[in-house]
Order: sequence, then C-alpha cells, then structure tokens
Amino acid sequence: MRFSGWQVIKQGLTGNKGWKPQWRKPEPKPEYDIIIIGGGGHGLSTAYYLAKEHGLTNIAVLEKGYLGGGNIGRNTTVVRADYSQPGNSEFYSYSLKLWETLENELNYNIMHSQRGTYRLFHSDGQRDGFARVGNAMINQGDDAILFGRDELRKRLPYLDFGNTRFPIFGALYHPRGGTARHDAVAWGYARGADQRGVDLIENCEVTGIDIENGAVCGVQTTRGAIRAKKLGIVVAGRSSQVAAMAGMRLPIESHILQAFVTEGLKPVIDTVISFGMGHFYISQSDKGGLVFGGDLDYYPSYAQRGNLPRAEHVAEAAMALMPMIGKAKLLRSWGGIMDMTPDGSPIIDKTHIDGLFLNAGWCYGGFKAVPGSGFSFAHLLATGNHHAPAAKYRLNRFNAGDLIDEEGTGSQHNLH
Amino acid sequence: MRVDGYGRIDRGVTVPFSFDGKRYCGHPGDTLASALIANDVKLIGRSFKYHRPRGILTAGSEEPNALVTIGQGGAQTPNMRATMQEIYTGLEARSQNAWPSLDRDLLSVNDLFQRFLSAGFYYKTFMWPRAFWERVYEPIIRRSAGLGALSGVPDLAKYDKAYGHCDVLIIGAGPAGLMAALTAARAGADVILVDENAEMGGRFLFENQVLDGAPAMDWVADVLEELVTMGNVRLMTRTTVTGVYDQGTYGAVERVSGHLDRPDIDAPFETFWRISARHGILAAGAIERPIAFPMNDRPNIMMASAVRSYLHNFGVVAGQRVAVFGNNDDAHRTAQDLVSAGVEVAAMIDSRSDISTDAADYPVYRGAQVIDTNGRKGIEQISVQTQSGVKQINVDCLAMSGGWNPNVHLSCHLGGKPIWNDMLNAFVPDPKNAAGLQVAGAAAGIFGTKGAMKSGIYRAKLVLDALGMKAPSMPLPITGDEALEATPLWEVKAKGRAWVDFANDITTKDIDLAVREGFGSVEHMKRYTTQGMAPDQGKNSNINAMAVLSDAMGQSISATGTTTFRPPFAPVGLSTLGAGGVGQGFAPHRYMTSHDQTVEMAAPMVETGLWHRPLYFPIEGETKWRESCDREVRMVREAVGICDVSSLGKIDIQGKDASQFIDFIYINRMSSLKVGRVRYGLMLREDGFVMDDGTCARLAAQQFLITTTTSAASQVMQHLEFVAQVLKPEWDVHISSVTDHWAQFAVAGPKARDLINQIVNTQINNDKIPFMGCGKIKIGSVEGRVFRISFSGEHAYEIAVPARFGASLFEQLLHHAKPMGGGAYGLEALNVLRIEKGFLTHAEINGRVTADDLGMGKIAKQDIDYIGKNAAMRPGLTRTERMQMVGLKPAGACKMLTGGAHLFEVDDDASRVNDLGHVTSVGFSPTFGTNLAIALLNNGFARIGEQVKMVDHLRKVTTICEVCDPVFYDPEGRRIRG
Amino acid sequence: MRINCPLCGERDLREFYFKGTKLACPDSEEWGADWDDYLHNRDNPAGVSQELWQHVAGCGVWLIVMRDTVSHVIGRVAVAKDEVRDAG
Amino acid sequence: MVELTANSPLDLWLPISLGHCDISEIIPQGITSISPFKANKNNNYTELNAVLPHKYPNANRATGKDGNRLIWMSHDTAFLIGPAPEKITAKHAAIVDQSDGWVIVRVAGDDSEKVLARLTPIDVRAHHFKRGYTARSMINHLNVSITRVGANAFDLMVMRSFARTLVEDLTEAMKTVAAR
Repeated sequence: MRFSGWQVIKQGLTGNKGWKPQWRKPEPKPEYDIIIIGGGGHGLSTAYYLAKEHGLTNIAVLEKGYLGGGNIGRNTTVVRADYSQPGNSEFYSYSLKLWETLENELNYNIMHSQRGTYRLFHSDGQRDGFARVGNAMINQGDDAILFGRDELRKRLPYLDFGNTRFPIFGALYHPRGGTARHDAVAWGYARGADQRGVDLIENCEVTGIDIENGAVCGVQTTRGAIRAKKLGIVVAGRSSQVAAMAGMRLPIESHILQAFVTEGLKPVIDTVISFGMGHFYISQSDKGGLVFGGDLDYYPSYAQRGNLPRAEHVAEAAMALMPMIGKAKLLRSWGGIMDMTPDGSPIIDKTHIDGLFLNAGWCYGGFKAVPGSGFSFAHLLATGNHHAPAAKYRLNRFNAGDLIDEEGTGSQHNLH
Repeated sequence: MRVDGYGRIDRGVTVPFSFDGKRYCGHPGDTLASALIANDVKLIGRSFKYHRPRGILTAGSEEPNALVTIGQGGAQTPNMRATMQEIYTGLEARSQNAWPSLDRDLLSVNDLFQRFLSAGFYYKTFMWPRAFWERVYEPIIRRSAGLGALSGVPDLAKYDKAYGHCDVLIIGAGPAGLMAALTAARAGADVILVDENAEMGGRFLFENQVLDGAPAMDWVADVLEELVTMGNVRLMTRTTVTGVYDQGTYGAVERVSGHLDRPDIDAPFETFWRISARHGILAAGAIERPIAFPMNDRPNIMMASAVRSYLHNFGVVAGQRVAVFGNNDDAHRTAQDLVSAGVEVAAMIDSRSDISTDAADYPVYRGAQVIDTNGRKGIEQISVQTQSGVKQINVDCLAMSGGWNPNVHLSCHLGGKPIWNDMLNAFVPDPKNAAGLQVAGAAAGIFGTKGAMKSGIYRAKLVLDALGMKAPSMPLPITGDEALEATPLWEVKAKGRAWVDFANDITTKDIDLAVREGFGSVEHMKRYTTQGMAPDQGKNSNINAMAVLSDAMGQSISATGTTTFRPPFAPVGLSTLGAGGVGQGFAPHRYMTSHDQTVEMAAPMVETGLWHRPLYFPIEGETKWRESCDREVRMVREAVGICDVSSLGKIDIQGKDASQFIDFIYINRMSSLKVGRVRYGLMLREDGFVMDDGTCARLAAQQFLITTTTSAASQVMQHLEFVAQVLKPEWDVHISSVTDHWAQFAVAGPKARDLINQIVNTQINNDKIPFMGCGKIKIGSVEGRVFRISFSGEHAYEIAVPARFGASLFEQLLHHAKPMGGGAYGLEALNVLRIEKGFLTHAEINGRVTADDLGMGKIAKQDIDYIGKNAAMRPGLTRTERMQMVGLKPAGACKMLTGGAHLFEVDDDASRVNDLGHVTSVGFSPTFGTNLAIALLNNGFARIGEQVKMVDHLRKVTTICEVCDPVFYDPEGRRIRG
Repeated sequence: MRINCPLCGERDLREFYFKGTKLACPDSEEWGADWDDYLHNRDNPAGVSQELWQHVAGCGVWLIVMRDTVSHVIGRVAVAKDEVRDAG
Repeated sequence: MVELTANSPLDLWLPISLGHCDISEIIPQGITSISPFKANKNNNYTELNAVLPHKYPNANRATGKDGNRLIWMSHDTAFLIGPAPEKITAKHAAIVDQSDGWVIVRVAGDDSEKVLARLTPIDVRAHHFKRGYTARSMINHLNVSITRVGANAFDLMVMRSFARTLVEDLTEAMKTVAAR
C-alpha cells in the first residue's frame, strides 16, 4: 500500500480498518543467500539496499527482539556530515546525500528535518580547529559556515552570551545537518526491504555461527538452523558477543551513552546545538520534547542505563549554556550501548573467515550513518568489493596504524 | 465545592491566587487542584493532540490532565501538576495548549478530524513536495504539539544539590513506610524517610481510617513525633525519589520554596539530592487505574480514590451528583464516603454481577458498565449499560476505578521488569530486580492497611538483619485489613473513543490500529502510538494499554510484558538536575598569582585547561589587539618581556628509580642529564602518538622537575601515575604536582639577564646558568629557582618563587623592566614568538601526530624501551607521505594566512581528494613583517622551498605559500644562547 | 555506582576514572599481535570484566576492579601496584 | 635589594560568616609533602617515624594537632602541616615543599556538616567522620582534602589556584543552608 495524504483520508473515512501490516512476519526458510544478523537501523538498511541496489532478495534479517530495538530506537536523532578525517569525510557526506532523498524513496515520512547544526566554540584555538573541520566539509562538497559571536547571537539569542563559564566565541554551522524521527527510519527501511521480498524475522536470536573449512555456512538460532554462505554481522552493542561465535575478538569496548528528553514544550529551539566546552547537545523533537545528551558514562556496560554523575554533568552544561531551558522538566533518560573503537571510527569489512562480514564500531555516530552504512555494507556483501566512501573502515587499520581518529584522543576506547 | 467538617485545610485563613487571570481563594493546605475544585472550576487544560477539554483526574503526582503553567518571566514553569502545586498568596497559574483561550480553543477543530489523525498518520503523509517538510508541515506540527511553553528567558531562581547518607532509605511515608521507618529507627539504624507530599501519612491523609480506635492521622502524628526526636532519622517531605542507581545510589528532588509566597532570597527553589543508602525500602503505594470506556476523558471524570482524597484531605467535592464506576470493592468506599459527607451518589456502577449490594445506601447497578458520556466542558450525563438495558443518568462528576497498580517504577530502574500477578491483576515488583531495595505495602501489592503495616515491619526487619542490627518488637495498631476484591475490567467495548493515555490522546482504537499495522510488540506499540511518553510517563496508562494490546493480540498480559521503566520516576527540572551549572558554576577557575594585577592592567583573559591567562596587555592608545601583540613581540625581541607561565604543569619526580622512569616516559634520553641542566623532552602515548612536550630539569641525582603544557597537565600527571603504579610498580619513584606551589615567570629578551640581575641577591651569568641550565636564586629572603629555557627564541629564563610571592615578583619584574623598555606580554605575543621560532603547541600536537611528523624523530632513543616506542613502529605511523610539520609564508599577492585552512597543489581544486594538509597556527610576525604559519603537510619535509596553495573556504581566502622550515627566526640559535 | 576503594572505602562513581580492561603489557619490543591485542582488541564480556580504574579524586591509587558489565555489581577491588608486585 | 611580599589569593575574601557557619583561611608555617620510599614503607615507617614529629598516619587519618599535623593525602603521601621537619632526608622519603601549593580553609560552626553535605559526596557526619579522620574527596568539582579538626570544624585543602572557587562554592552552600 502506498502511503500518501489521500490514503490517510481514504482510510480515515472507512474507520482506518483498511491499513495493512507494514511488514510480514515470515517463518525463517532453511536457507538464504545472505543472512543479516541484527534488525536495527544498519541491518535493515543493508537488507533494503541489497534488494534495491543489487537485486538480491533471498535475504533474511534475523532480529533477537523487535525490529529497530537497538540504538536506532534510543539515540538523539541527529543527522549531520561534519567530519574532517579522510575516511569519515567521504562516508558521512555520502550518507547525508542518501538521507536527503530517503523519505520519498521509502515512501515513509521519517521527518528528516534539515534544521542545521551549530557546534559552538569558546576560544580562538577552538575556532581554528573548527575552521579546519568546516573547510574539510566544504572540500568534500558539503556545507559549512563559520559564525562569529555577533551573528550567532542574532541566531541563537537564548544562549548565555553574558555570563557563561566559557564565553561563546562563535559556531561552526552546518545548514544541511538536522534531525530525523529515529524509529520511523527503522520502520521505513523494514517496510521497504519487506516489500522487495526480504524476510524480516523477529524474536530470532542467533546462538551460533557455523563455519566449515574457514567459510561461513549458516547460523544456529532460537528458531532453528538457517543456512547461508554469506553472513553480515550488524549488531551494535552486541558485536563482541556475536563475533565471538566466530572465534573473533574485536577492537571494541561497549560503553553506555545516556540520552534525555523533556516533557513536550511549545517550539523553543529550532536547530541542533552542541556545547564546545562540556559534553552537551540539544534539539527539540516535533512532539516538543527537548532531546539532549552528552558524553559516555565512561565505564563499559551492557545495561542500557546510566548513572547520575553523567546526567548531572549534562544538565549542568545545559544550564551553563542556555539557562532559559531550566524550567523544562526531564521526562525520561535512557542508555544506548555503543561499540567504541580505538579511533572512534567504524568498521565495515570482510573478516578472515570466508563469507563473514562485519559492520560494527559506530561509537555514537551510528544514527546518521544508517543509510550510508547499509548502502556500503550491501555493496561489500553483494560484490565483495569495498564501496569507495567506506573503503577506509578496515578491521586491520588499528594494527596497521591507519587510524581515523577524528578527536585525536588515541587508542583508549572510551575517549572518543 | 467545600464540604463542611472535612479536610485538613486551615479554613480560618484565605489564600488568594489566580487561574487564567481570574482571582480565586483557597486555604492553606490546598493544592491548586483542590482549590480549583472548591471554586467549581472544572476545565483546566486542553489535551495534547485533539485539544479536548480536560479537568482534574487524580490527586497525585501522576496527574495527566491538569497541567498548568505557573509564574511569569524567568520563573514561568510549564507543565506543573495542579494536583501537586500547593497554593500560596499570589500564585498565578495559567492553562496550556489552548488558543486564543481555554474556553474557545481553535485547535479543538483537530477533534473533528480525529479520524484522519490516528496513530502514526504523520509517517504516511507530508512527504510531498519535499521542501515543504521544513517550511510548512513541520512548523505547523511543532506549533500544535507541545503543551506548556518556556518563557525564553533564563530561570533566575536558585537551586542546589546535596548528598545524603543512610543505612536505610524509606521511600513513601504511608502505612508501610512509617512502620518500616519506626522499626528501623528504633533499632538504631540511620534512616532517611522521604515522601513526595507536603505532609507525611500517605493514604492516611486521604482516607477516614481508624487506628487503635482513633483517627489514623493521630497515629501518624505520634509516629512522626517519635521519629523527629530520635537523632538517627531524617524526615524529608515534598521529596520525590526520582531514580535508583547502582550500589544504593538514589536521586531525589526536594521542593524547597515553590510553595511559599515569599521565600528567602537565598532559598533554593528545589534541591537535588544524591542519597547513598545501604538499603532501601520502597513503600511508594499504588496508583489507581482508569477504565477505558467511551468518552472517558471529560472534565470531572476522576479517579475514585482522588474523589475520596479531595473529600478527606481538602474537604472538597467536584460534584453534587456523583456516579461511581468500578470493578472493585474499593470503589464502593468512594460512594460510601460521599454519602456520609452528604453528597448525592446517583449511581454505583459495578462491572461485577456477583456482588452483594444489600448494605449500600446508594443505588447500585451490578454487572453494568458506562458506555458513553455527555457534556461539553464537563460531564453532564452518562449512559450505563445495565443488565436491563441502557440507562441515562445525569451526573456532574463520575468517579472511576479499574483497580490498583503497585508503584513498581523504582524497583525496575536497575533493569528487569515487574511480574504479572494473576491474583492481583497487576504487575508487582520482581524481588530480583533491584539489589538492596525491599518493597513494602501497596507497592508490593499488599493493599490492606494492616497487611501494609505488617509488611513495612517485615521489610525493615530484613534490612536490620542484613545490617547486623537487632529488630525491636513492633506492636501493630488495631485496624482493619480490607481486601481489594476486583475483577479485571480494562476496556468497555462500545461505540466511541475510549482513552487509554489521556496525556498523549491515545485511544483503544490507536492501539488496535498499531496491532493491525504490525506494531504488536509492546515496544512497537509504545513507539508507534507514543503511549506512555507524555508528562505522566504512562503512570495512568501503561498497564491499561498493555491489557488492551494483549486483548488485540489475543495473548495474556504477562506474555505482552511491559516496556522499560526508566528514571526519572517523576519529571525533574533541568535547573534542579543541573543546579550549580548556571553562569560561572559549571567548572572551577584556576588563577595565577598575577591574576589580579593582570585584570587591573585591563588584559583580556582566555582560558586554557581552566587557567585564566592574559591575551595581551593593552597600553594607552592601542585600540586593536594586533597593536598590543605586535608591540609585545617587538618588546621581547628588542628588550625584555615578562609572561606568567605558572599554569604550565610542573611535576616533581623523586626516587632511586627516577632516572630510568624519566627515560621510560620520554622518547629522548634523560638519564644522561647532569644535575643543574634542563633538556627538552617529548612524550608519547602508549599508542605511539605524541602526548605532550615540555622540559625536564635534573635538580638532584634522584630528583627531576618536568614541565608539561597547560592543557595536558592533568593528563600527563595521570599518565605518570599509571606508569608508576601499573606498568612499573617495582620502581621506587614518587610523583608530585608542584604546579601550584611555584609562581613561574618567563623573562625573555636580550635584556632578560639584566632584568633578573636587578632583583636577585647574587648575579647570574652564562657560566652559572648557561643555556639549558638551572639553579637556585635568592630574591631578598625568598629562595627561588631559575631555568634558562626559551619558548621565544630569545635569551630567556623562567624564574620561579613560592606562589605567595608570585604577585610581588610580577610587580617587581614589571617595575624593573619598565625603564629597560620591557613589560608584560600575553598569550598572543607568546604565540607569535613561538611560531617565529617553530615551537610546538597542542595546535600541532593534535593527537594524530608522531614524533617523526614533528621532526623530532631524531631525538628518540634507539637502545632502550620507552612508552609508545612499539606502537610508533606501525606502518601507518612511519610512512614518509604522512603529514609533517612545516612552516608557511605567503608567496603570492594575497598575504593572508588563516588557522584551519587546508593546503593544495597550486593548480589543484580545493577538494578533498586533493587535500594535502592544513594550517595549525598562524600569527602576524612583526619581526618579519608578514603572516607566518605552521602547517601539517603531506610529505612536508621533502617539500621545503616549494609552493602550495592555502584555501580557507569559510573565510574566503586563497593564498599561495612557500613551504619553509618551521624555524623562521634565528635558525642557528645564536640569540637563545647569547 | 559506588566503588569500594581499598584505601578510602566505598566512594561515589564521580571520584573515579576508568581507563580500560586490565591487561598485561607485552614484553616484546617490536610491534606485533601482542601489542595489537594490548592496545585494541578486547574480550568485552557481557559479564564480569577485570578493569583498570583510578581513584583520581581520592587517594590517586590505580585499582583493578572486577565488575559485571551487565548488572554493574562490583566484586574484588585491588590496588594495582600491590597486585602486580604479588604476581611478580 | 628587592624584598618580595607574601600574599594569599584569599586575602580579601575571608573570613566569611553566614548563618551558623564560618570559613577562614589557615596559613600554616609550612606544608611538606612526605612520600616514603619503599624501604621505609616495608619496615613500617620505623626510620621515618623517628624523624617525624608524629607517626606517619594510616590511610584516612591525621595525627598531631593545629600547628603541627600530619595528614594522609594519598596512596603514597602525607602532608606535614607545620614547620618543615629538619631531620628528614631523601633517604626516608621523597620530600617536596608544598607550602604554597595548597590553601587551607577552615569550615566551622554548627552548620558546617550541613554546608559540606551540599558539596562533598562523602559522609562527614560526626559518627562517621570523627576528629582525626581525614579523607581525599571532592568539594563540588574540586579535588580536596577534608580533615575534621574539631567538634564542628573541618580543614579543607585545595590546590592554591582553586582557592577562590572553593570559597565561592562554600559561600553558596552557606547561603542556601542559612536560607532554609
């Protein structure tokens, strides 16, 4: 069924009885050409692009719980392409271009809103650092504008320009940055993949990876064994556990990242703002909630919940930067499990096992990467060749020293 | 309407307040909700999506409908629960989500189009044309969404934070919590008892119960009096525990002054508590659940327990002709209490057909259900499906009760879900969920008073056992133990919309639609319909929604399960959680000893690593920073300049293994350093990239003093402790930060020694203190240190004295420098001086450079191991085409250089594929009369003398540059040694 | 979260710094798989993990902490320098 | 000859009295950091104790009294607050002059516990934190040493450059405690 305003009216007039399931609930088949482990944003987009771009439809996505239940459903929804390091620049740029046509391509309103992102800087040195990033963005063909304090004050008058702890010097503005409705992205890809024949199998946990003679031949699941010669692991937050089923140890440490939302409020922040001297970034959702977050809790965790010191720090940063949101009330907090790598950049690569492919290590850049990651991973799975924009996301780059360290914080996983 | 003889309010005093600009009066003890009910105000707000008229549903913090905005300007607080806000003289409350007025809200037109606005409709439309999303659709959606509004100006109220510690934290001071507190306190345990209401007592406040033959509140008063007089109990009212965290850490919000008309100017509005408790007892009671029957959202349709609460605690009733609709015995208590208070009970509609109604002194309809309601801005009539047909009954208030949900929320914050109890028809806490948190009373599903009190004692005894304390014998007051007999009733299946989530306008039809579209898992249903995401956090709706979902899915409620309970339990103001962050409080300040003089000299300050440092020292006639900077650079090059460098990290390292320790942390050899000598050093991280640079002075055979950059000081200190304690624990070495002990000043320029010799007792010279030498000096009676090091390329020293003399030394240096044409210089000049000389800062040490990249590979030791040596051998770190540090100077018509610009071949496009590197630092060199830059350039060492193109898209600058050795100034180093 | 510092007693999370998994530093002086493992690769267990923390806002001691990454339950906490000495 | 004068960052800032709490700066004769070398640690500080005015303190304890107090400061260090010990040498311990590295602020008065409870995550109530107890912890964002020196008195030590932030944090807490 094609979604449109007319359809909404037509169905509304007939009691909304005519809507159909947005995707099937198929039983797993005994064998597929390709199995994707993980029905999150990246897994679903991979399946979608395998079907759409490569015409491969004998594909299953195996999801332990419900579709879109991982980090795609628990992030702060920011979409941007403001990276500077070779490898990241071209990838996130590519991903943003895919975002820009996604709604109509998927026929699903993912509410991608290019409301711009501001990264504030608080010293001359930081300005030059951000200028380097902004110039890299333009070199890549993306957009960036460097605003001084006066211009910024006109645009974001509610920031504390008078007395904040770290004076605001200006911001790097990325007009094409913005937000999207996270769940809808997963559902849109799921519906698109399903329409093209991909089997999306929920409540199906992979419990083992079958390998014979150094090559993948299938998986064991809670719903039985399923054969496939190609297997893609796309399970952010559980990457180490699933890779261990194939005897692999990954350059990943799992950390918790908290996110927060307030009660619904009338429009007050019409863009995305990140503080340059403390860990805090914020936007406002279409429902009116202020959605914000900060840095990792810093200790490894699989618990999907955080602790108070980080929550307090984030709120203190909010108060330092924009005391006008003080009367907003925090409604919910949650934690996503981040695959942190030793350089802060992801992995899209083959492994030493034939037919086993890995898509992992998104740190906390995963949401905006969803289209690009799926596209590139599908390309790799289908053709065996690296897709150019993601060609630097190799698994052996740490050993080789070819790092993509955007923050320059080094090999300690939790510092990125 | 007030009821005589009821309520705990002080009727002798009136409290004026306003709602939507209209003035009303209440009494001390009233909440805004009770005072509005007393004034017969029914319509309080408009609903989120359909803008339907809404009134008051509950009497507690779970209120979904009666959300109002309190106050004006910075004090304007949206989404306040009228049921929790105590009134005070002058309180100003306003309704929300209505325009132009609450009574005539234009967007109530949404309700007419409700059939097109079902769950998730927005995912299916608004996609064409593409550009309309940001410009048209989204702004409309955003304006109609949201509830209250922020004022847009800063919140100027005070907030603070505090820490609490106890053996036992008891959450909720109702029957169970008070008994638990009394038991634990009498045993001598350190107790904190918190309750979110203004008064302790829990349900006893809201009922007419009898304990030991007297009103229950008499017993509460006795208990509180005993607890107050004990030294080991802290009682906290108006305090909501908002989250449970690991190892017995709890977050709590105390409302300190939001109920006062004239609070002390320094009194916090709220205090955020971090409570560390060895054990917790959750006695937070239960929340009554609504029933999803058609048109169940009209004003004056209230929870049955809330009707009772308003009667007993506040002496008000919302109607004069009330019907009660329920599925349980407790609902009958509302009918009975109303009758006793002289209020007409028009009907008691009980969905159960197997109950006895003989004793009732009000009309009872057994096996009946409310199937519709009428009334525009308040309920006027209900339609009841009785066993003998549909009956219309005129009422002005309908009380409903679908049973009770234990307040399990906090018991699930550490993960895990509650478990479904078929007997109770409710989710109860899973004892495995929250380590150290016992659950007592109604929160555990024990609804009767006697049972709840017993369970309070029992849980306290378990805690005392674990604490190794002896539990006292606790007599129970004599009371009834009214069982809660109920038959589940979640949804009345009849024509019309039945609300499940009032706050987010979710009806049973929305849940049905979610199931129809494949969103049948509880998480999908929540996300698709947004059920449970409104300000009440699903407190009124979660369980009902799961029941309706289970029904639609044809499965049991336990198979459906719940979504995850996450902090906070009740919404927390960002000002409260972020208390202390406003203005200067977000991070500490570090001040150098010259700070006050520097500020007096009108130097603009900048911060590095929390330290305030001067940028430049303007003198009369200078209006632009460049004028000051250029003068200061020339001053250093031609005479002498003084710069406070106290913020650089200074670390004292001693011990018999100090020498090999130092060798291990630097890439270059330090063990060969002689006492009284200083050497430049470069440190790597374990991953082989450069961490920091600085100097290392040998003060004695087994004592070194190393310096770090200002920004990396704490990182280096931590790194050194890691090396000493974890990597090399067998070495005998101690590391102390002495950064703050010494005030240290760079004295740089050809006249540096002359200046120093004017203030030291014994003259220094090239023999005593040669280049890269160090030693002691004495200024009057003060002993200090001198280091002959230079960050400017000039003949220079750093002199250090104990910090108490820092300000005085700065003053003396300035005083003596002035006649020599010298003076103070700031970071701007310091930066230009070091760029001219090609010295590093963290603009170059960006975490991605190797020693080789900086041209420092040659100083590395080859024979012995040091940190980062192995990792720096990786092929990616040793390629010759890596970016390397070079100097740049303009070579074309454009003379502009900018930090953060990128570099390209002269004829290439400025695009990523052609990117060769970038400019790290730029300064205008008055010495050379041109801009100079330091850059990281691919294969830069091999390109010296060649030209590259610098492009800064952001600042719109393109400059042809010559690649140079980064040491522009005095490459032979004559001046530095002079 | 609260960690029981063997020197200071039980303290709030905010006083501590987490560095990473506690691993033995390789002996070899050449770059190789052992160094790759030390710096990058992790078991990353969903369960008990041996971790390196510093009581940075307290006594400054580096600690080896056994901690469950799912429940956050903390087991044995040892002073790193004593532990390493005992092992050696 | 030039003679330098001494001053403190808190010269114009303290003392302050608000409600039932007073804060003032304590300027000691000296602060000497003492970090025993392994040999001394291994023989239970016997040699070291022989040259110290008081016993080298156990973890979380202070020995001595006002004017001459040894405060445990870290896993390997104690501070002697008072005149520098003369007999001690580098044989016993790493000795570092920290006289100007740290400032000491005394928090005294009936509300001193309540004021500190707004700022430090440790429990400083008398039955948990007795006279002679010391702890390394935090005051708001600052690393601090807290020692109970009397029934209602605590000595707080922070690094000198943070002195004013300490006073600002304490003053703010004193205000809100007094206002309740």
